[in-house]
Amino acid sequence: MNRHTLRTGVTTLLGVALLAGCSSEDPLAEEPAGDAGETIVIGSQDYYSNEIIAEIYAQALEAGGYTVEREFRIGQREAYLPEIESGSIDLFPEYTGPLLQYWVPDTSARLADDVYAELGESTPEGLRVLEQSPATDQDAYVVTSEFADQWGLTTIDDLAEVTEPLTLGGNSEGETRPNGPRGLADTYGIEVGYTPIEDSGGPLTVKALEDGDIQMAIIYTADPSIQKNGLVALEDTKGLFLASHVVPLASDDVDEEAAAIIDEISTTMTAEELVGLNSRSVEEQLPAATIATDWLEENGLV
Amino acid sequence: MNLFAEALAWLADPVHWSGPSGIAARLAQHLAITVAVVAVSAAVAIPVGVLVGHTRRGRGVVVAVAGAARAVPTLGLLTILGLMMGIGLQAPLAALVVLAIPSLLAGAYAGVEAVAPDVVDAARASGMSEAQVVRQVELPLAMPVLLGGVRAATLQVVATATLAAYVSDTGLGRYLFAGLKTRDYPQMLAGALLVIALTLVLEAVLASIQRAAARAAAPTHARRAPA
Amino acid sequence: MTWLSSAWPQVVDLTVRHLAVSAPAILLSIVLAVPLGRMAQRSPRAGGALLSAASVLYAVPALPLLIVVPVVLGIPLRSPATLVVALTVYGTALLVRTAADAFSSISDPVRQAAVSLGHSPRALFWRVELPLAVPVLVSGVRVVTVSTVGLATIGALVGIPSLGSLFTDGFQRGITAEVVTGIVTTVALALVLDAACLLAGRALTPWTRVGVAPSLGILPRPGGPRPTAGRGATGIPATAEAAR
Amino acid sequence: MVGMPIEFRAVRKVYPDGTVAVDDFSHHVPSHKTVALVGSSGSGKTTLLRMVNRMVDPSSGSVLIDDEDVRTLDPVVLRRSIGYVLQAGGLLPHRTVLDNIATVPVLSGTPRRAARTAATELLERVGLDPSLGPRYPSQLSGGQQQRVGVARALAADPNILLMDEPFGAVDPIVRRELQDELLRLQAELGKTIVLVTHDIDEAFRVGDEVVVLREGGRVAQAGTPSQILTHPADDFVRDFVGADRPERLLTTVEVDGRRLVVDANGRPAGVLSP
Repeated sequence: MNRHTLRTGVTTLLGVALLAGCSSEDPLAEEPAGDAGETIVIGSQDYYSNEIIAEIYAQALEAGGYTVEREFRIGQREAYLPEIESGSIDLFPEYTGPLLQYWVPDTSARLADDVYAELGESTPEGLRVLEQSPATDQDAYVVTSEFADQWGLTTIDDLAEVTEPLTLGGNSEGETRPNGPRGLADTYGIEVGYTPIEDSGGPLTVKALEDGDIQMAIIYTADPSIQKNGLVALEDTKGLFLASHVVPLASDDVDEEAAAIIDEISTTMTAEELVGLNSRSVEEQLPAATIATDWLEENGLV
Repeated sequence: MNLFAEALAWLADPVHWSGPSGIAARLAQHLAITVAVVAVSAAVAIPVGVLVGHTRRGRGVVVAVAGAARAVPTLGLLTILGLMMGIGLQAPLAALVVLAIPSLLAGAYAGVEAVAPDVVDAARASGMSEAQVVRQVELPLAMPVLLGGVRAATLQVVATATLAAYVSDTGLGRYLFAGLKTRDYPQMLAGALLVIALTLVLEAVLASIQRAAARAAAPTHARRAPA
Repeated sequence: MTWLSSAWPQVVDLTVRHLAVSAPAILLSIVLAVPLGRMAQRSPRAGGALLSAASVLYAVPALPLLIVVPVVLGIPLRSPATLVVALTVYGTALLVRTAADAFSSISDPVRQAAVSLGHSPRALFWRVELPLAVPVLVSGVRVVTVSTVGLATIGALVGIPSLGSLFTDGFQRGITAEVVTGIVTTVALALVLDAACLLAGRALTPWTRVGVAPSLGILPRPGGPRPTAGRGATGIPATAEAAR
Repeated sequence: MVGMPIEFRAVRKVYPDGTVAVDDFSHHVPSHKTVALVGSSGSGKTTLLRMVNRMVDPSSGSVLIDDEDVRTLDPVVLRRSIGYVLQAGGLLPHRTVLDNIATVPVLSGTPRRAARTAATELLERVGLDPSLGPRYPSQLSGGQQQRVGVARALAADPNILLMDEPFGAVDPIVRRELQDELLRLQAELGKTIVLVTHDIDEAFRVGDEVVVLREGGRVAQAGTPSQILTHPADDFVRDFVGADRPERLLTTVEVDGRRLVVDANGRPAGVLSP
């Protein structure tokens, strides 16, 4: 049989290629869910912090008499947004800056209110963003305190003083996003290498920082590990990172009453509280449902 | 828009071929990981497998260990090793070794065990020491089946080595993760095509080696190499 | 263990979901691979091509396959069906060769005897070839079962929930216990299903175990147990002698 | 008992690789008789046998059963109507003894229960203990397997029995027993039997008529055992049946008042009945 291996292999590939060629659909485009009715479908990113917020939305809506379907941990923005746009998911905790950049990649807005305003205008028909929360969870360049002390770093600008080669670590999508090495070079004129680490600024990234495999990492500001490990988030003086507040993205299936419930959550949640929620997940290792229930009860929202 | 046409176009673009994260470099890394993993696994698994096949003792243990090792999800193992060892190649190499061992072990003991007992008896009767029996009789006769295990292990490792990119900046898997996370599916498919192409080449090479071994093991009737 | 004490309902839920993708994929692999293997065994030329195609399919990395399957079939990426199809592709590719071997393992005189008794081609397949292929088939199905259960974890990378979700989540949150629980549960599920296959295979093939006492800890070989006492009797003293 | 003569008319079989297995064979097998086809390997005897139940179709010529060309019959139906005993019994390893015997009736639609009951009776008929019924073939001795093979061939009560080296795989003593058993059964049943063997003694023992075959299925001589032994047609037959072998040349001597039969080497072969 082996004589045929190569030929058959090539034939198979061509066959698959032809089959796939017949369809030019985006693989992630999904059929609209159709009858949403009473049920509100809530999604979350494949990120524990985002799941906690989504779970808070879900429990609050359930307490308000809505039927909720959870579609949690369904990947990165590029994977789930088409599903929201197609209407199969009704409510999703989002972040203002990255969401705006998804729709308007070359936006010049940087401040929280500007970003939120432009986001409202850029949101496609059938969708709307509810009120943004004071809670932020935005990308930041983080270094170890030793490294910061060694080179006297407090802002991103200070990186220009570093004479040794710098490597930035983060999820692989960061390599091409505006907040990655390209944006850094464009905005600050600083050249760095890039090492993809697929744990969204998690423990492996922190370990890589501590091991010196990378010198700086993209870690979310709401990540409790920044405090815990004594890391230093460098200040973004030139607006490389967009303000990134928690904001619910909702479809028209989310009625005014439901929107009011969600808005109350958004106004109640602060940046410190978000770090606290994340900390309970990472340190106390509690499931999202418990963290969400506790928070809603503490704040008298249910 | 045709995904596959775009993938082929992506492959055809010379920009993607050069540099430290170019296709040539990634292919070389991928091949190096595969060869290293198979070599390390073989160094562990083949002596054990041959010993078990020769003595016919501990077969139950080997079957159980190989079965359990097969059941360990590589992704999970990689994650836990990554958390322990940090980023870099150590974690994926260790996880892939666990993946490769069952096939190699099974090939080695099944091959040796399948050697006709009367042939082995005849070898002993003619005055060979146990080491000579293994080296001069059992190993050559077991070679086609043993190489079948090497082939199966290589096939698994070369496809799964893409997971190395989960915790390290290595190999063709880089294109898969980068493509997945940024919805750059042409890049992702191009990466897959490269992995398949590499597999086909390795398959062809190993198959011809296996055929040669089968001819050596049974010179009179060149039977088909067992896979 | 703090994690497990509060998260065990999630583990149960994910185990059920994991089973819900693995089991259909394993069954579909059997349903597809058995006739394909029979075909491959029947006509060596087409069979060689088929078996080569199978090894190529097996080499397709899982992630791109998870992307390509929805494109080809027009189903949503995150649908469990996507994962079932992908796992079925691997399972079939892995099993088809063993299936061909299983049918080749049937001795020609037996097949001739069945034909000469007046088995129609259909009766020959269902009543003679398929039952006789079971011992070798089961060995292949066990490998497919274990590897499918392990592989199903990869769905977590594209948002299809399974025990693999414990890996991605534990990885992000840095909870080692969660990742370990994922591995242990996956292995346990695989071994339980493996044992089920083994028992089902035994129940289906009573004729392979008659007359010979079951040897504990040693799995029956394809084609039934063969006594190795003769080899042991001559082999072991010789070893001892050579050692002196 | 219905008569079912078999007629071979100028059959010829050439295999795709050019081997001529049978070259122009004609013979009539009368009803209720046992015809033994005997020859060494390459004589095409098995091919001839398999033409009767269409396991092999002749390249030219025809086989008729009761004046009907088998080619006009559905092979599956035909095979179920003919008993076939294979070398080494040809039992299906995955079925119990009873289910092996019941194979053809069950295939033809007899309820399994009834078929098993009938099978139990057949077990006794071929001289086996019914307690063997639930066993698997691998648990039986070679001779027992052969008997089950005969029982299975008889299960659908066929008029024709084809036997392909039926006693080839057992030791000489068991072979004798089985041959006697066949003679006893045939005396009761009166089937039309075609038996293939390479053992001329077996052919002489069980055949009403013996056909000695040369290479390519050509008939060297056909006749009763005594005709062939006393008047071998040529040197080939003489050689094949060993007519000149010392074992065949028997004389009697008197020992202690009894007539002892001895061969040309002086070895005793038996005692004459008084």
